[in-house]
Amino acid sequence: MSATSIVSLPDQSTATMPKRHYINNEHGLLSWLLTADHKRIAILYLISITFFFFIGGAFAGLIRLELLTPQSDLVAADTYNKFFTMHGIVMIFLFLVPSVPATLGNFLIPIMLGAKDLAFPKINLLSWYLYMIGGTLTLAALVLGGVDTGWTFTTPLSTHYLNTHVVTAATAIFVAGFSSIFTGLNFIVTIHRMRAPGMTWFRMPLFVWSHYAASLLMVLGTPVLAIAIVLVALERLIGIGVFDPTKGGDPLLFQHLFWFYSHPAVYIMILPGMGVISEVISTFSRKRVFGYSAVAFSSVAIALFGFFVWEHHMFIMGVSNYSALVFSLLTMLVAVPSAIKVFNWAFTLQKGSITFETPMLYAFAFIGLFTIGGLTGVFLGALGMDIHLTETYFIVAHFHYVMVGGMLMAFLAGIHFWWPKMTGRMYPESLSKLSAVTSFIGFNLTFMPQFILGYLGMPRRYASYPAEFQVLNVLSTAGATVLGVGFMLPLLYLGWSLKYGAIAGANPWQATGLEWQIQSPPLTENFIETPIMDHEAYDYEWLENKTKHEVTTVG
Amino acid sequence: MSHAHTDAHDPSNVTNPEHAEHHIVTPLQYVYVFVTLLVGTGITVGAAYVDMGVLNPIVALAIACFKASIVILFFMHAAYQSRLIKITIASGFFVFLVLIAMTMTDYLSRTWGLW
Amino acid sequence: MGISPVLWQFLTKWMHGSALFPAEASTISPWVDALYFSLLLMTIFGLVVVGVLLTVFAIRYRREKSPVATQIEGSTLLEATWTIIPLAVFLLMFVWGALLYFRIYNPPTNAMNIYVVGKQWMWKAEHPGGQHEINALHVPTGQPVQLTMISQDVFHSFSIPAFRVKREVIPGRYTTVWFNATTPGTYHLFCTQYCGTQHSGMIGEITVLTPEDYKKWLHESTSGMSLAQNGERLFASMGCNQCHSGNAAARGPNLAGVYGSKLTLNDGSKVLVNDAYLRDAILNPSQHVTAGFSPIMPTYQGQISEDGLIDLVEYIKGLQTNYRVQQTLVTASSDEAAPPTPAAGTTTEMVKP
Amino acid sequence: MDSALTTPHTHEAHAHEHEHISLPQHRHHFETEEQQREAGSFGMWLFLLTEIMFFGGMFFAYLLYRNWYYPAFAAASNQLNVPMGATNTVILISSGFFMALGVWASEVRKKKTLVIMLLLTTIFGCAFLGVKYFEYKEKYELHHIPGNNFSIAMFVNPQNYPQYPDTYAEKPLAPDMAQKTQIFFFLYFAMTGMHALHMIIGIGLLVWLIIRAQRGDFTNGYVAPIENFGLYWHFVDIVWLFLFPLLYLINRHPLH
Ligand code: HEA
Ligand code: HEA
Ligand code: HEC
Ligand code: CUA
Ligand SMILES: [Cu+2]
Repeated sequence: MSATSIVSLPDQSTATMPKRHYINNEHGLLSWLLTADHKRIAILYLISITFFFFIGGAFAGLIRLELLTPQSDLVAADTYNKFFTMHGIVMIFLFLVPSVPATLGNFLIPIMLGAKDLAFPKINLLSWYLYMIGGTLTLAALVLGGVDTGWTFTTPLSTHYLNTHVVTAATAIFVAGFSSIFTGLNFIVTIHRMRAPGMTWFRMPLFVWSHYAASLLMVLGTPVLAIAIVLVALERLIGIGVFDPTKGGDPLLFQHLFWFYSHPAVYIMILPGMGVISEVISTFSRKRVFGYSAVAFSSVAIALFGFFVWEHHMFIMGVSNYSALVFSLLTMLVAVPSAIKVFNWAFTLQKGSITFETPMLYAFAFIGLFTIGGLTGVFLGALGMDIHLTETYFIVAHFHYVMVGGMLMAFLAGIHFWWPKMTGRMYPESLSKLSAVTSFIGFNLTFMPQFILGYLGMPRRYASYPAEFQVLNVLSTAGATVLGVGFMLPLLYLGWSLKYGAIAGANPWQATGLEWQIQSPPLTENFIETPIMDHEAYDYEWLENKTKHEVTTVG
Repeated sequence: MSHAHTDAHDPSNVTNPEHAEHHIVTPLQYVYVFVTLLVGTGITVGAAYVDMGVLNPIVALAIACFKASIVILFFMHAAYQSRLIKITIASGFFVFLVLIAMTMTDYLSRTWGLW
Repeated sequence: MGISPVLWQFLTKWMHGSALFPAEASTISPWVDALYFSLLLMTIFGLVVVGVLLTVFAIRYRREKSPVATQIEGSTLLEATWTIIPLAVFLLMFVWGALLYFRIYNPPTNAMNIYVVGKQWMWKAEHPGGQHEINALHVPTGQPVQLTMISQDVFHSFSIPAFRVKREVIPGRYTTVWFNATTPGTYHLFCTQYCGTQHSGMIGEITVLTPEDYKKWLHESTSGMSLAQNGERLFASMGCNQCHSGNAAARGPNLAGVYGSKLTLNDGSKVLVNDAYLRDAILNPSQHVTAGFSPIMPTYQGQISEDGLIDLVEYIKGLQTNYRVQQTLVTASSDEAAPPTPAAGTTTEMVKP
Repeated sequence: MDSALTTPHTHEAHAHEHEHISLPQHRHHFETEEQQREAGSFGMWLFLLTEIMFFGGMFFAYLLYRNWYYPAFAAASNQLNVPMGATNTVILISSGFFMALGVWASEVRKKKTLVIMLLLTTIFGCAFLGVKYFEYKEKYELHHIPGNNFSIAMFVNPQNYPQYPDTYAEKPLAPDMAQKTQIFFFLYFAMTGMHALHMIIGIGLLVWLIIRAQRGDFTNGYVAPIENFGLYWHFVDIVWLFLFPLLYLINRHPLH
């Protein structure tokens, strides 16, 4: 039958490492640095974003350490300000925005579509270099003495009142922004143009759908950030006042432009993670995703509505009350597609046949934590509530719940899920379960107290705070320690598994995606011959029939 | 065996990409467009010296939009492109309009004047 | 018990004074808290629904009990349910939140006004009677208080958690917030918008006093000159009265009673004269020229501090009759000419009535 | 047998259908050259979307401040040189016209015409930048470059500048309004500067394309680079089509 057209390897029990694959295809550092292979670029990205995650994490550690006591005794206030600024910039622009798309997306989208590569392999490599230049500039800003604008670069503070390395950091973000634009552009073209025969839009894995939606945001939103940041740099350098009220400019204009990108950016950050969750939930419950098209369309709806709500970051900043009304309403609307997804995932489990491997544990953590994070977002979207909560730790807790509890958990789910595909080896299961549980507990301990702190009124970006907030802060710091351990563990055991992990075989999870029908690690050209997609996504019956007709072994 | 797949055939797929024929626009057509653009420029400048009140910027922008449209349609071949490309172009302008219109909800409804 | 006395001491000392819920000290607090608890309820409800679904399915359909999955397409009915219910809940929260927002940001007409100037990194409060406070604010209970606030440099944010109110303090423009304190006591004042190095030091204390105590306090801390009196002095010394003399022949319009009125501008539009308008009329006079006048008023941008502007605004607000202005004209010795404005020579040339 | 569906789309399989299939430009990861071409132009269009949004931010700033400070914008705009701006518009349209002809030449495989057209495109592009240089220089001399040396003298005292008839006829601006001309000039330099930057990048690419065109790379059926570059160049033209009336022609009508 048709299944023969898809190259496949025997199962894990008999698995051996293929002789030829993308990792050993060529040797030497240059073969990596000049590669055009989307899988190798994904690995390059994986290494670099991990590096930056730990840089950002180190700053998080320092923040939490400083907040252990009410006084600013560990470091002076200006140093603390640099800490959270670097933490925010590194985590957002150098870690979370590229996290899933540039690693897993890069690696998997062509394979999931049955293509040999992304549409523009060289541009893909260029993206990575841009990313690295942006990263290097950020580190340069750090080494030269740091930046203390906060990741939001609020004018006129950033333009006229600080004499730290704002322009360097702005350039870094500008450059990294173009890396993100090119990644998004590449994905969109690939998804439109490179699908294998039979791969209709509604046969694409939901992972691809969510990346498609996120890519739209990258392509259309990021340039607005770029121009906003250019204007900040120009205003600093020349000193004229598009954003300076004393010269007739409107500082809120900067905020409009900044959040026009940065709100959609939060969906750039969450959508790819949602794609991961769809794959993982389906695979470990052996069921097709409940309401496939609702989940697919809700991704696009999030992307579309995501452009209409940015002003909710400015509700008390002096925008018109009537306009705030409009944006608040739209904010409520954009929350609905997320709710749809959550319930669709939950019902995917119904009548499934569920197992609890590590990726599944992370996926459960994602659903729970994202629900909390998302619903507290609704607090902030409700105008009257936002007045009290804005700029307090409630916000900090909200966005860590969606970004760390959501996206980071999804990233870890994805990394564990596709680790066998990317490296050909399994991660150690019990250790990884331990780390999943540890980070879940640590996470809640860190950020749950911050909700309470926020309602008590503790402002964010405070190096010192009134003594009555200390108990909760100590809890939070304690949690961060546990969380740090939970995040360090994967680094160690995944590294270990590169050499000592069990050989994975082509399809250790018995998953349905095209990526699982080829050898692990894949060949440089992914497929020996162009696959033909003749079934729906998540068609487990097709998979069962297919394994009976097992054929070719390659490599 | 291949016949089993024909129903699974996506028109927007690689084997039959959603594309328009590669249309070659003739130089004559380009000349028409070129002349129109020059005339448009002339009118723009001329109109700027006629006092039409609020209509001045509107006329100027209308002419600019018209000129941009024919550049997009003919110089850039959008008229002969697939629907995908047309939608792409439209979506770009759409998001630009979102930026303008939604930001304007703030500026237009501020209690008075600029601030 | 097992806990060592030292640790016990430590813990009790710690727990003492640490709170889980902020004090409710204004009339708006209960309203905000009500919305908060409703939202909390919504969250718990959503979380429980999702949590129960996940747990039940995970237990009921785990591999051991359910070795083979039954494939399900989806269900329009179910999906419609979980689209409509959250939508309805969210919309409810939107309406509620919006009502609250307008309540918090629309001061009642009988509110008493206090000016607040924020700058890196301190708060200055100026009571109409001329009492100045730094990083502190005294207010009476049972009286709506409106704060008219402005920043001299960057964005700040004036936050009183116990009152559940907060408002951005913006350079170049007045913003307002109001509250009606209910319980005497001292409460935190925070700057919640990141404003540079000492952002976390830009804190203060709100002291809520009973009306009698407040009166006493006002009395004790008066500086001798009310804001309006200061403004009057400035009005003379800055040369405003040269044009705004209240005479029929004056080059500038008569400012008596202008506050609260509707002015017609020379482009035909009408504006309501409020604090913000007065401030802008002094700094950017040619931006909105009153009908019948030519744009000859010089800009005072960069020559008056925000405090000075507040004094002037307060003075103009209080001008009810021409008589006051003319008094000013007489009392202020006219030895001080109008201060030089940028490109001073050029501005006088422009004066061609 | 439907070959398109079952057999991999190797070059050989189609060699008899598309005679140009084995071109060296064909990248291995595309099934067909058609696919490659469509991907390329789609990618280019997407890139232009990001450009729309990039300039869009500045256009919005323009819209806002023009409404706020109309008198300043009108007066400052009248400072700009309409003949130069109009000439530049014509130059740029011509450059775009030659670019379009270049695309045609490449499509019909006329190598010489292609090279000539690309050369003309480049020359007109450079001419545009040349004119722009003189305009910028004039602004520099008048202290109209935003920053510390910016001067509003010309707007508060136009009568002192009889040598600039456009200005001389202007009504003087009040000093506070005159200050706002700086915002206009900032936007003017930011927008035309970004536009000029795009032109400079374009000219660099043109030089490279000319060299390759001379080698005959684009007249053998491989027109994608020319087409895609054409899209970019036309986009840059379009930006100017808006910049010209918005910046130069705000309020020219009181003919004195
Ligand atoms: C991944 C990132 C991410 C995501 C996905 C979100 C998602 C959302 N965010 Fe968040 N947000 C941030 C990252 C993110 N946010 C960041 C970084 C900031 C701060 C920036 C800064 O100032 O530094 C911020 C700040 C922020 C603010 C500004 C607060 C302020 O500054 O005053 C607001 C206000 O509206 C908001 C709202 C929302 C909403 C409504 C959603 C929605 O999309 C959430 C939708 C999801 C759900 C609603 C959960 C699922 C629903 C259910 C399970 C249904 C439950 C059932 C019933 C109710 C019956 N966010
Ligand atoms: C992807 C985004 C992301 C991620 C993953 C995180 C992760 C974490 N964040 Fe962060 N955070 C932001 C994005 C993110 N944050 C943003 C955008 C802001 C706002 C910035 C601003 O206001 O401008 C912010 C602000 C912010 C604050 C508020 C600061 C303030 O307002 O004053 C706090 C405080 O607790 C905090 C804590 C943490 C903690 C404990 C983690 C933990 O999850 C981190 C756990 C990881 C580790 C601990 C790493 C492990 C590595 C090591 C242990 C190495 C150890 C080495 C040394 C210590 C030298 N973050
Ligand atoms: C050179 C004359 C001149 C001086 C000096 C002057 N003004 Fe004016 N002012 C005018 C004129 C003329 C107008 C009306 C046109 C306009 O709105 O610009 C005006 C308008 C105003 C208005 C707007 C209210 C209205 O009725 O139009 C206020 C408020 C004001 N002036 C306050 C001041 C203050 C305060 C000072 C001193 C710090 C001052 N002026 C100095 C000439 C002057
Ligand atoms: Cu002022 Cu923070
Ligand atoms: Cu947002």
